[in-house]
Order: sequence, then C-alpha cells, then structure tokens
Amino acid sequence: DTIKVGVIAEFSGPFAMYGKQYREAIEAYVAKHGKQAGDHTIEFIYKDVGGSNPDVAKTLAQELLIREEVDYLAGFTFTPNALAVAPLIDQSETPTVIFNAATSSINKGSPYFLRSSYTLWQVTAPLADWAYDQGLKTVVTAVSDYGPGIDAEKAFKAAFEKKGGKVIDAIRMPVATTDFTPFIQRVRGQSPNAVFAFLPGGPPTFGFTKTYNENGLAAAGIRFLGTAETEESNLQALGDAAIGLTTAFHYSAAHGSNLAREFNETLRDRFSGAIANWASVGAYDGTHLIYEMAKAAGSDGPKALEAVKALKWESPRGPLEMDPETRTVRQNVYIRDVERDKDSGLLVNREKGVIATVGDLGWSQ
Amino acid sequence: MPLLLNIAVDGIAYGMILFMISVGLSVTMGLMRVINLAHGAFALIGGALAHAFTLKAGLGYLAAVPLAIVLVVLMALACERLLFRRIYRLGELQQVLATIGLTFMVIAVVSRLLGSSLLAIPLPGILQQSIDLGFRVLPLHRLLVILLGVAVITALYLAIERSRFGARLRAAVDNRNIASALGINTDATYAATFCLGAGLAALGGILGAELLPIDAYYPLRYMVLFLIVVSVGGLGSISGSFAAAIALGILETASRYLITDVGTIVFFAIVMALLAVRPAGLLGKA
Amino acid sequence: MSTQDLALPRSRLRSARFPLLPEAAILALAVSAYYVFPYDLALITRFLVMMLFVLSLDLVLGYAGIATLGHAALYGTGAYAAGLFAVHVSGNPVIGLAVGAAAGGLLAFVSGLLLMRAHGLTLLMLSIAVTLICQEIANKARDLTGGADGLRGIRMEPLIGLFKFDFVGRTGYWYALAVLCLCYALLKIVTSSPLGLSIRGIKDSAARMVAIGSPVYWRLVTVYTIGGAIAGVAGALAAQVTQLVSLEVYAFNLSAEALIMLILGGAGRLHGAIVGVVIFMTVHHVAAAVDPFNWLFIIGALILGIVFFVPAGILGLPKALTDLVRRNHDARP
Amino acid sequence: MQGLEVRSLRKAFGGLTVAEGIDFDLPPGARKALIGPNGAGKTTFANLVTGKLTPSGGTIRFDGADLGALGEAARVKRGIAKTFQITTLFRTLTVRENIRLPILERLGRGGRLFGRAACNAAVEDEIEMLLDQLALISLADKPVHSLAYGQQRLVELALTLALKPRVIILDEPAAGVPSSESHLIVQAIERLPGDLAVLIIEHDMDLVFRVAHSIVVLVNGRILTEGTPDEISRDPRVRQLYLGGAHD
Amino acid sequence: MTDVVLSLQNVTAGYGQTHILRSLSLRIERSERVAVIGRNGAGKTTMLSTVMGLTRLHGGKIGLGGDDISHLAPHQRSMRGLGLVPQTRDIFPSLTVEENLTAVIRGNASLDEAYALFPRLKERRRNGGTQLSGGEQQMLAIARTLMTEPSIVMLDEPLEGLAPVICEQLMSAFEQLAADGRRTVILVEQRASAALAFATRAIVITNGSIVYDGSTDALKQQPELLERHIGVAQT
Ligand SMILES: Nc1ncnc2c1ncn2[C@@H]1O[C@H](COP(=O)(O)OP(=O)(O)OP(=O)(O)O)[C@@H](O)[C@H]1O
Ligand SMILES: Nc1ncnc2c1ncn2[C@@H]1O[C@H](COP(=O)(O)OP(=O)(O)OP(=O)(O)O)[C@@H](O)[C@H]1O
Ligand SMILES: [Mg+2]
Ligand SMILES: [Mg+2]
Repeated sequence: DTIKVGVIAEFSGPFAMYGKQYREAIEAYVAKHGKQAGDHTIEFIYKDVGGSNPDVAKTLAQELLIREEVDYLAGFTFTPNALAVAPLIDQSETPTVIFNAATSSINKGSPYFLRSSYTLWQVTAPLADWAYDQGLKTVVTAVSDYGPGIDAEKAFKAAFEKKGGKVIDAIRMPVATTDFTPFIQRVRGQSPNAVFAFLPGGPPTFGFTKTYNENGLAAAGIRFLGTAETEESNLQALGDAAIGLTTAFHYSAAHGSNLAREFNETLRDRFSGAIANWASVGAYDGTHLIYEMAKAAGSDGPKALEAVKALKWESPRGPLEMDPETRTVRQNVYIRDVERDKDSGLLVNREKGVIATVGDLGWSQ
Repeated sequence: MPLLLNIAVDGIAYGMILFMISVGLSVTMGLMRVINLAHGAFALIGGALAHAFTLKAGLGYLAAVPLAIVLVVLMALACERLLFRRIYRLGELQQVLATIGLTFMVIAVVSRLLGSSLLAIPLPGILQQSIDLGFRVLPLHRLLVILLGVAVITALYLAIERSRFGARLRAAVDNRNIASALGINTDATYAATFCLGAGLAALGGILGAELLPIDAYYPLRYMVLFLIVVSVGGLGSISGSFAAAIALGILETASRYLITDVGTIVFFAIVMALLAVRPAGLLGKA
Repeated sequence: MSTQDLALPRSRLRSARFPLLPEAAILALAVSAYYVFPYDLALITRFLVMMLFVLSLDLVLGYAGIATLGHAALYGTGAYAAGLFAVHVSGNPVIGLAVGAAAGGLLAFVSGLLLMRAHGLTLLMLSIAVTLICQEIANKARDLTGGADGLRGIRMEPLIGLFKFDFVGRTGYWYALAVLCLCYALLKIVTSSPLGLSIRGIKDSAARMVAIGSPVYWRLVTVYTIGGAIAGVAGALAAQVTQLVSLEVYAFNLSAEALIMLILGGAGRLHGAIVGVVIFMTVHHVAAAVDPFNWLFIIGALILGIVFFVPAGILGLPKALTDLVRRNHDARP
Repeated sequence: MQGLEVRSLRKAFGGLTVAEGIDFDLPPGARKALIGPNGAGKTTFANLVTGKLTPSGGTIRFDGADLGALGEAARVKRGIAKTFQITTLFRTLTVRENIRLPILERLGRGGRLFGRAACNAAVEDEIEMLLDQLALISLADKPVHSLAYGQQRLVELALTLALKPRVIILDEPAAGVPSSESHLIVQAIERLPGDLAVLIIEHDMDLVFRVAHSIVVLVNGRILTEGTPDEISRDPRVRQLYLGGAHD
Repeated sequence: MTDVVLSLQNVTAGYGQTHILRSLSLRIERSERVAVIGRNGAGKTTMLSTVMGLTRLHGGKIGLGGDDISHLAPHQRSMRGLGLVPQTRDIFPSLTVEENLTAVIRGNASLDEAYALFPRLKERRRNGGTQLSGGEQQMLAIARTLMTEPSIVMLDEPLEGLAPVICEQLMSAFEQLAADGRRTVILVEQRASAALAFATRAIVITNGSIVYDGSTDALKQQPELLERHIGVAQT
C-alpha cells in the first residue's frame, strides 16, 4: 500500500529556498533508499505556504489530511505554521516531522511533533560554554528583536554566566534595521572579548557581518560568535567579510564524514547548483524518521511515534539520537570558523571543535 | 560628544544611501506623479545585472556597474514604450496595481534565473577599506556614496528645479493634453524622465547594496522605505527627498544609538507626527 | 486622474428591476460551494474571511476614496483582540467577534483622527506607519501575544452552544458565511444611506462637501471606524478559525493584496470586492499548487492584463466587451 | 442691524494686500453686486466671508454673532453659501445625486447611516423642482463630468440654491453660460425668497444691471464706491478702471 | 485661388463612443476673424479640441495649410502654428506665472509682449499659477498660447471672467493681430454681441453641425436666425 506524506513548506516567496532544499533532500533520500519503506510505498505531496502564514498552513494541513488522507506531515520552517496545525494532528493522530522551526516549545503543542532540526538553546548554550573555555570572559550580545533572537540571547546569557563569564551589554536590534553601524559602534565602545549575534538569514546577516568587518571589530580583537549566520546558502554572498567568523552549529557542509560527502554529491549530481545546508539535512533526516515510522507502523500514528522515539542513526551531520522526552534529535554541536577553501576557492564552515551530543536544552525553560 | 559625532557621521552616511536608493522614485513618483511601485524592480534589475556581470561574467566593478545601468535604462525605455505610456493615463489605484503587477513579474523572473538568495556585488579592493577619522573609522564605500549623492542632487537640482526642461516636465505632468497642445512633446519628455528615474534606481540599488543587499524580493522588502523617504520629502521636490533622506538617516541612527528598545516605534511615531504637521512633506508643494 | 465612466445607465436599469440579483447569485454560489467542494471548506472559509476584509476596504477606499495601505492594522488588531479574549476571558465565538469589531473600530477611530486629515501619498504613508507600529507593539509584547511564535491557546466554545468547531471545518464555513452575509447587508445599507452618498461626494470633491456644510472630517472618521470594525470582525474570524494569531496579521502584504483584490474586482461596488477575492485567491491557489515557483509571474501578468484591458475591474468586463464590439462595428465605414 | 456686517476687513498674502479696510453690509433681502477689475480681491472677499480664508484683520458678523471662530461648514449651517468661480462638482455622481447631497445636508440627514438616500419623497420633489427651474431635467441622470461646461455652471448654481441659504454669494454665476441661457440664472435669482441676501460677483454687466439694486466697486482690495446701477455706470472712475467704453 | 489655412472635411468626433461632431466641414482663410457661436453643449469646444488633436477623431480629415494633420499629435500641430486657449484655462498649477509662459515660449515671442498685453501678469509673475484670480488666469491662458506664436489662434470663450475694459482691449489687440495678416483668429464666444462685433465671419453650431456659415453682417440682419439657433435676439 501507499503511505502519503504531506510536506508543508515554502515553495514561493522570499523563503522559497527552504521548500526547494527540503524537496531536494527528500529526493536525494529517496534516490538512495528507494520509494519502499518496508512493505509500504512512500509518496510525498508538496504544498506551498509561502512564508509564515498560520492560516494557510492550517488550511493546507486540513486539505492534506481530509482530501489526500496523508499519514504523515512534514516541513514547517516557521514556528507559527507548526503551531497552527497542532490541534489538527492531535485529532487525527498524525505524526508530524518538523524540518526546521527551532522554538523549543513547539513540541509541547502536540505529542505528535517530532523535530529533525535543532533548537536555539541546543546550539547557543554550547557556544557560550565553549567561548568561556577559550578565555573569552566578556561578551556583548546583539540579537534581532524578535522571538528567536530573544531566545538566543537568553540561552547565551544563561549558559555564559553560569560558567562565570559576563554579558556586559545585551543589545536588541529592531527587526527592520538596515544600517547596523550604531550597534556595531556600541559594541566597539565597550571592548568586549566577543560579540554574540543572532540574526535572521538573508539581508540582516549580510548587513551585520559587513558592518562588523568594515568597522574593524575583528582588528580590535572583538570576536564574532554566532550560530546560523554563516549557513551555506548565503555564505558565498557574504564574501570575504565572513572570513574568521566563528559559529556553533549542528551542521556544516564541510563535515568530514563519508556520509556527508556522499550526501553533498548526491545533491549536487541531481540538482545543478544545489547547496547543502542545515535545512537540507533537516529534511534528509526527517525523511529518514518518516521512513522508519512507516516501516514499523504503516499508517498507525501512535505506534509509529513509539517506534522512533528513541531511534539512533548516523546522519550526514554526525550521529543522531531521538530524545523520547523532547522529541527533538540529540546531536553534536560543532564549532566552526569560516575559511576560504583552497581547492574550490569557496567559503566553507571549517569545523574546529565538537561538543558531543546535546539535547534540547531549552525544553525545561 | 563622540556619541553626537557618531550619530552625525553615521546618520549622514546612511541618509545618503537612503537618498541614492530613493531618488529615482522621487523622480518618477514625485515629479511624474506615477505611483511607481516598480521602482524597486528597476533597482533589482540593476543589482542583478551587476551581480551577474561581476560574479558570473567576471567583469570588473567599474565596468559592470555602468553597463548594468545602461542596460536598465534601455529596458526602461522599452518598458515605457510598451507599458508605462499607458499607465500614466490610468487612475492612481490602477497605477498601484499595474506597477505592482510588473514588480511581481520582475521578481518571478529574477528568482527563476538567479534564485531567491542574496545576489552579492563584490566591491573592488579599494572600496572595501576604511579610512580613519581619528575618533573612529568610516568605510570608504560610504564616502563614495556621499560624494555621488552630492553630485546627483546637484545635477538634478540644476536639471529639474532650475531648468526649462524641468518646467516643461512639470507642465506636462500637470496637464498632459494642454502641455501637448502648447507644443511640448510630452511623450519624449516623459520617456526621458522615466529613463532617468530608472537609471537612478539602478544606480541606487547597486550602490546601496552594501546595506540593502539585492535579492529577488528586494522591491517588496524595501518598498515602504522608499515611500517613506519620498513622502516625508514631499512630492515633486528632489531637494525635499534629499532633506528627508538625510533627516531620516539621522533620526533612525539616533534612535538606534539612544533608544534601541523602542527605536522603531519612536521612529514611526516621529514620521507620523511630521507628516501630520506637514502633510505635504518637508519641502513638498501642497 | 482619469475617471472611469462607472455608472452605466443600462446596468442601472437592470439592477433597478432586480435589485439584489448579483447578491443572490453570489450567495447561491457560496452555498453550492459547500456541496461541490466538501474537502476544501477550510480554503473556502479563508476566501470568506478575505471577502469580509476586502469589503471593509471597499467601503473605506472604494466608496470614500480613503487610499490606505494599512488596512491590515485593523484586521490584525481585531485578530489579536479576539484571540486574547478567547485565551483569557471566554471562548464564546460571537462575543469574540464583537470584541474584534470593537478593537478594530476603536483603532480605526483613534488613528482615523490623525489619518483623515491627510490624503494622497501622506495618507498611504501614515496608514503604513500605523500598521508598522502595531506590529512592533505586538512583537514587543511577547508575553501577551507570543511575539513571532504566535498567540496560541485559542479554544473556541461551540457556536451558540450547539455547533462544535469541527475538524473538517463545516461549522467554521457556515459561521463565516453567516457573518459575511450580515456584514454585507450592513454595508449595503450603509452605502445606500445618506452617509453612503455623502462619502461618495467626498471622494469626488471634498472641497464642495465642505461648501455645502458637511462635516467632511467627521464623516470620514465615521466611515473609517465602520470599516475598521468590519476589518476587525474579519481578523477575529480568522483568529477563531485558525486558532492562532501571528505577527503576519499586520503584514504589509496583506494590505497590498487586499487592495489588489479590490481593484481587480472593481472598487466602489460591493460585489466587486467579492468577485476580486474569488479570482485572486483562486488563481493564487491553483497557480501555487501547479507551479509555486512561477505563480507570482502569473499573478503579475493577470494584474497587468486586468489593468490594461478592463481598468474598471472584472465587473467592468461586460462593458469593456460591448465597447469592443461596438468599436469594431464603428470602424466599418 | 441684522444680516452680514463686515468691518475693517483685511487680508494679505505674504506681502500682497488684497483686502484693506473693507466695511460692507448685506442686510436680509439685499441684492448687491460686487464688481471690480481682475485681481481686485472679489473672490478673496467672498472666501473671507465663507470662511475658506482666514482674515488678517477685521471682523465679520452675521445676525450680530461674530463668525471669526467658525469654520467653512459651520458658516454654511448658519446660512452663508457661495457658488464657485471655478466649477467644483461631484463629477462622477449624476446631476440628481449632486443636488440631493446639499438638500440632505441642509436637513441634517447627511450623516445618517440608515434609510436609503434616495427614498425621501420631500427631498426628491425638491430636487425635481430645482432641476426644472434650471432646465436640467433632461440631464438629471447623467454623470456631471459628461456635461458641457455651461451645463455644469447651472448645476453649480443648483447645488448652492439647494442649501436654501440666507446669504448667498454668487461668484461669476454666468461665466460660461451663454447669453441665451443667462435668463435662467436671472430668473433663478429673482425667484429666491425676498428675505434672502444676495451678493453677486460678475463681469457680465447686463446681468449685474438686471439683478442688483446696489453695486459695490472694489479696486485693489479697497472699496472705491457704492451706489445704484445708474450712479455706478455714470461714475467716470469706474468707467475708466473697469467698464471701459461700453454700457453707455 | 484663396489662401485656405485650415480645413475640416466631414469631421466626426466625440468622447468615447458618442459622436458630438457630425460630419462637419469648414474652410478658413488666412487672417480671417471667425466667430463660432452656439448654445451650451452644441459642440464648439469639441470642435476646437478636435482641431488641436485633443479629442478623438472618428472620421474625416483636418488640413492645415494644405497638409493633412489628422494623425499628428497635438504638439506637432502646435509646432505647425495651431494655438488653442482652452475654455477651462488649464493653468499649470505647479508652475509660477512666469514659468507658465517660459515653458512654452518659442520663436521670437518674448515675455515682454505678454506683459505689455496684460500688465497685471507682470505684477503677479512670481505667483503660483493657481494662486491667480479667475480673470488673471484667463489672461495667463491667452498670453501662454501667444507665446507659441501661433498662426491660427483658437480662443475658447476668452472673455469669460475678464473685466469689460480688458475685454475691449483684448478684442482690439486681436483685431490688430489679424489685420496685419500675421494671425487667423477663431473665437468661440457665448456673448453673441461681443463675438459678432469682433468677427467678420460667423459660424453657428447646433448639435454638432454647422447651421450657418457666412458674414457677420448678414447674420446681424437676420435676428430670426439668431433667435432660432442660439435663442437670443440681437437687440
Ligand atoms: N493664495 C494666494 N496667494 C497669493 N496671491 C493670491 C492668492 N489668491 C489670490 N491671490 C491674489 O490676490 C488677488 C485677488 O484675487 P481674487 O481672486 O480675489 O480677485 P478677483 O477680484 O476675484 O478677480 P477676478 O475678477 O479676476 O476673479 C489676485 O491678484 C491674486 O493674484
Ligand atoms: N469629457 C466629455 N465626455 C463626454 N461627453 C462630453 C465631454 N465633454 C463634453 N461632452 C458632451 O459633448 C457635448 C458638446 O460639448 P462641448 O463642450 O463641445 O459644448 P460647447 O458648445 O463648448 O458648450 P459650452 O458653451 O457649454 O462650452 C455636450 O453635450 C457635452 O455633454
Ligand atoms: Mg474672482
Ligand atoms: Mg465649450
């Protein structure tokens, strides 16, 4: 029989990149493992939400569940979209794999949520620990003034101060900021050892890193610490300004394992110009979860959930393990520096250190 | 004291970038009175071409930028002949609709061809450096924008607010039929002005890309920003846009320095207050 | 700016003979949609909510000529008000709607006191600024609104104690349709009332309205408040049906799309708003399903086509066609 | 005294003074004309009285009450109305709807939310009457923008008459109306209630002489003289500054 | 061979689909002074704006000095010597008085000429175009058209709103212009008396058609004709 999976993601609009990456990753997975999961044929149905649109997400989920009778849902880049479907998946007992949305508390919205990506706390707290251990004792945080940014600020501060470090200033930058100079100047004025930044991808990240560089912060010995800022799909656009930025994240396309190389190659072979980043790997591992669930339980939601709640497997990002409590994967967090790769001439996130298997540290916050 | 100096320096530098990216709109919307929401689309095309020329075709910055602008002007000319010539005569709401429709199509084409991620336009080495002002550093690139901004405002002031061409253009905008009946070639006047606006959009898009990076959704993302500058400046006045851009640049920078937390709210509240007191904008003609 | 010859003597005659013909037809279609698309009720419900929103914009913009790009402020405020009411006070949907209407109306009234003094580009900007300020406040008040994560925890009680909001969305559909009909009727009354005539007068010539002794400013504030209340109802309805409110209710896109839909259908007549929504959202939905990557291009082309070939909106199509036929007829010697 | 009383009225636009020390009375029932060279300040005077412009000095009283603080609309409510020199109409509305608006407004119904605008028999009758008076019946259901200019001038007058004002200021009501139809205007004025005060600003001397009982001559913002039509047409200063050789 | 400068052949024109002018034919010779009269809405303005190219020509031909100009844009017609003073004046509001003139000035025309004709305008030359009084706007509209040095001046009710003394001056100025052979003047005027006093030839339009075309004197002799077509008996 056929098991249907509805993927709700962005295939149009400013975030269309995500949908494209999910799809490519799913197809790469299917290419490697075939359409069969156990006795079942897996079929994916893609739906476009176009951005953070909870009402559209809910409508699409309803359509998928009622008309297409899907057995699993997947996708979800933005938190509100995921939250909007919580009541539906509760009622229909549909396991739903989140490929990206990174707010810890989503999984509290329904027991049917599983997350194959990461949470903000998961990558931020280890970064703070590591920074302290590197001898960075004073930090200024500069985050975009919206939910995820503030979560990141809190996570960093909690972890850093627990270690004994000091956050000497916490700047919240309005989301609509285009010129970051004032904030960068403010950071500079306080001469911390490092600045911890959190910005939404795209233009803000571009603007912030540019300004960080142009105003000579690196030269003044103020290090840049971040998380997703140097992710691969925008990395080349940042240009030389990105070199030397330090980030902690769960995935780097330059991860050294064979599985990672293979994943990259599959993607690149199948789709010209495809770039692997954390969204691709989130979808790739999410697809793995769905396959495992389908294999074990077909279309029986609760049983499927049971089957994978402590699943362990090796992913292109490293070893993964489902946490039965938080339903978010436990994974390695890597400390990376941006470098220009000698062979390809491209910028890469070079892994410099590993913080082994971290769970969702934000769950109990 | 250094704080005030910082605000002044950064505010003016930012204001000048605001001016450069919105002056084209001030020409098409302010002078020609077309609600031209496609302004950003021309900036986007300029930026996308510059991106393709530098990164894909390997041209140098100094060759790529003028080439991109020239191409945008040519495209604008074609666009004017095919579409805008008819758009001028429509009602305001229809103009909104038509130019948004056009913008959608440009976005769709750019994202089809170049994807929806950032389209970087790498600066040449010299422009990436910074100069030391003594109390702080200023990126050289911003200095260039300031100088170009001054050049543009001077040229436009002379060409439009002080010249016969300007008077003929304003006459044509006030009443096309009558202007035409009095011997003004309104079609040509409009076409020339429109191309000027589009060329300035492209120039502003490329130069402003260091702060407002180009990507396919650029025209929608920054539409409000362009509109704010033009409306605060006042329709029909290039010097108004200039004054507004600098004022807004300083205002925004000051709010970022001084009242980070409620900066956005205060910024818009001040813009509202300003427009409430001066509904025609800083230098607008009522 | 050019004014379209909107009032056609002939169509006036026709509508005089069958005064509610277009409305009856639309209602029949809406009811039959329930049976024809039983699996798409959620989608159709979104259509209905959007119709309500665009109708309120039609009153404000189509009739009174208040050019705003900040209508989402009223919608969003209605949505948050109804959402917060449901979370903290009561899950009664009807009272929730009233709260949404009150919130939308109140914001419209307060902001209208300033906005109605402006016009043209200044008005556009002011209305956008109001929306951005609302959005920033909602973003800042994270503890109350959930910020970027969205306001959750909205649970609705059964409608008038009888009908549970079901999984398939049947109750939601009928509920939205009923609310839409009520608001439509209200708008029908308002637009043909003396107030309705006087706002059309203001749109044509505010100077003359003043000269005949009309308190133009207060008329505009009144109409804007009514429009705000209806937009608030639309927002509240969306909040209740989705059971989540996110910051996107204040998105600039929402205002802009509503404007597009309105002009697409034909501003200044109520059924124009309905037709515009159906066309835009259907094209959007179908195009996005068939080819999400290019749907924007299709929408853009559709908009351009409409503006150029039927500038009075889709409802102007019959006239445009007859004109075309007659012109061809004329061309023959 | 009742009616309109203007004392030492002054108005300057920047450095240009267009009204200076104007004393002017318009008692109920008056039929006065205001004439003067182009740019003398006639329209400005009318705008000061209706409240469209704020005076730089002086007072305007109506029935003893100072109008200084009242806005334009409030003065209309008190009964002071004017026609526009440059036609200002509701262009997309029909002639009938154009006239309906001021009537509803006058009756205080303009802001009503309920009840159809077009369903009050008394109002509709009044519209019919006005249309008839100005020979506009055949155009009643045409949108105003499709009317010829001269026809629009008649609608312009109809709008103001519909307000049933107590003081009516007609700013060049006959401009653009052919001589063949200016009798309609004369008749409309003659038919106005006897206690209504009329001030007519007009360059068509035939019309002025037919309507006005008294003529005020304004030159460079100051009143030059006031008198009966006879006196005025014989006054050599007026002839030189304004009338020229005609109207002997 | 007469010197025909402007000719209309079976001109049909109007707004949108409605015909206002119905198959109108007309020939005007150099330095003629023509008065066009007719009731409200007869189509006088429409005729002038059709000649200027501002109203859509549905059929027929318009000739200027021997060339067919039916398909030329208004500004090209202006370049060939047509000039129109619009009935609605249409001053450019965002230009000052002086700019209104300089924006269109060409050939040997000079501002001084305009200011000599209308001293009032000189006093107001820094004013915005719409800050003028009604009559001043009318003066500006006339002066503006003269700045384009038209060989055929079409005036659409130019006397409207002007003080009687100015009207007299203006009419004599136009008589002079026509007399020295530099200009052909077509005057649309509601005040039949003024128009007939000025013109040598009269054209009466009713319902978009010409019902009388002949000398002014002959028309003056036939009060019943005037009565019939424009509803006013000459007194
Ligand atoms: N807003 C303004 N700013 C500056 N000057 C103005 C303004 N309005 C009018 N004027 C000037 O004031 C003078 C008087 O104008 P007004 O309109 O009162 O004249 P008028 O007597 O009505 O003339 P007409 O008979 O030509 O209509 C004119 O010279 C005009 O240029
Ligand atoms: N823009 C327009 N759209 C539609 N019809 C119009 C338009 N302008 C004028 N008309 C119609 O054309 C006819 C002729 O108008 P026109 O203005 O040419 O008359 P006219 O002889 O100049 O009259 P007047 O003496 O009043 O100026 C009128 O019946 C009028 O209703
Ligand atoms: Mg006047
Ligand atoms: Mg006319």
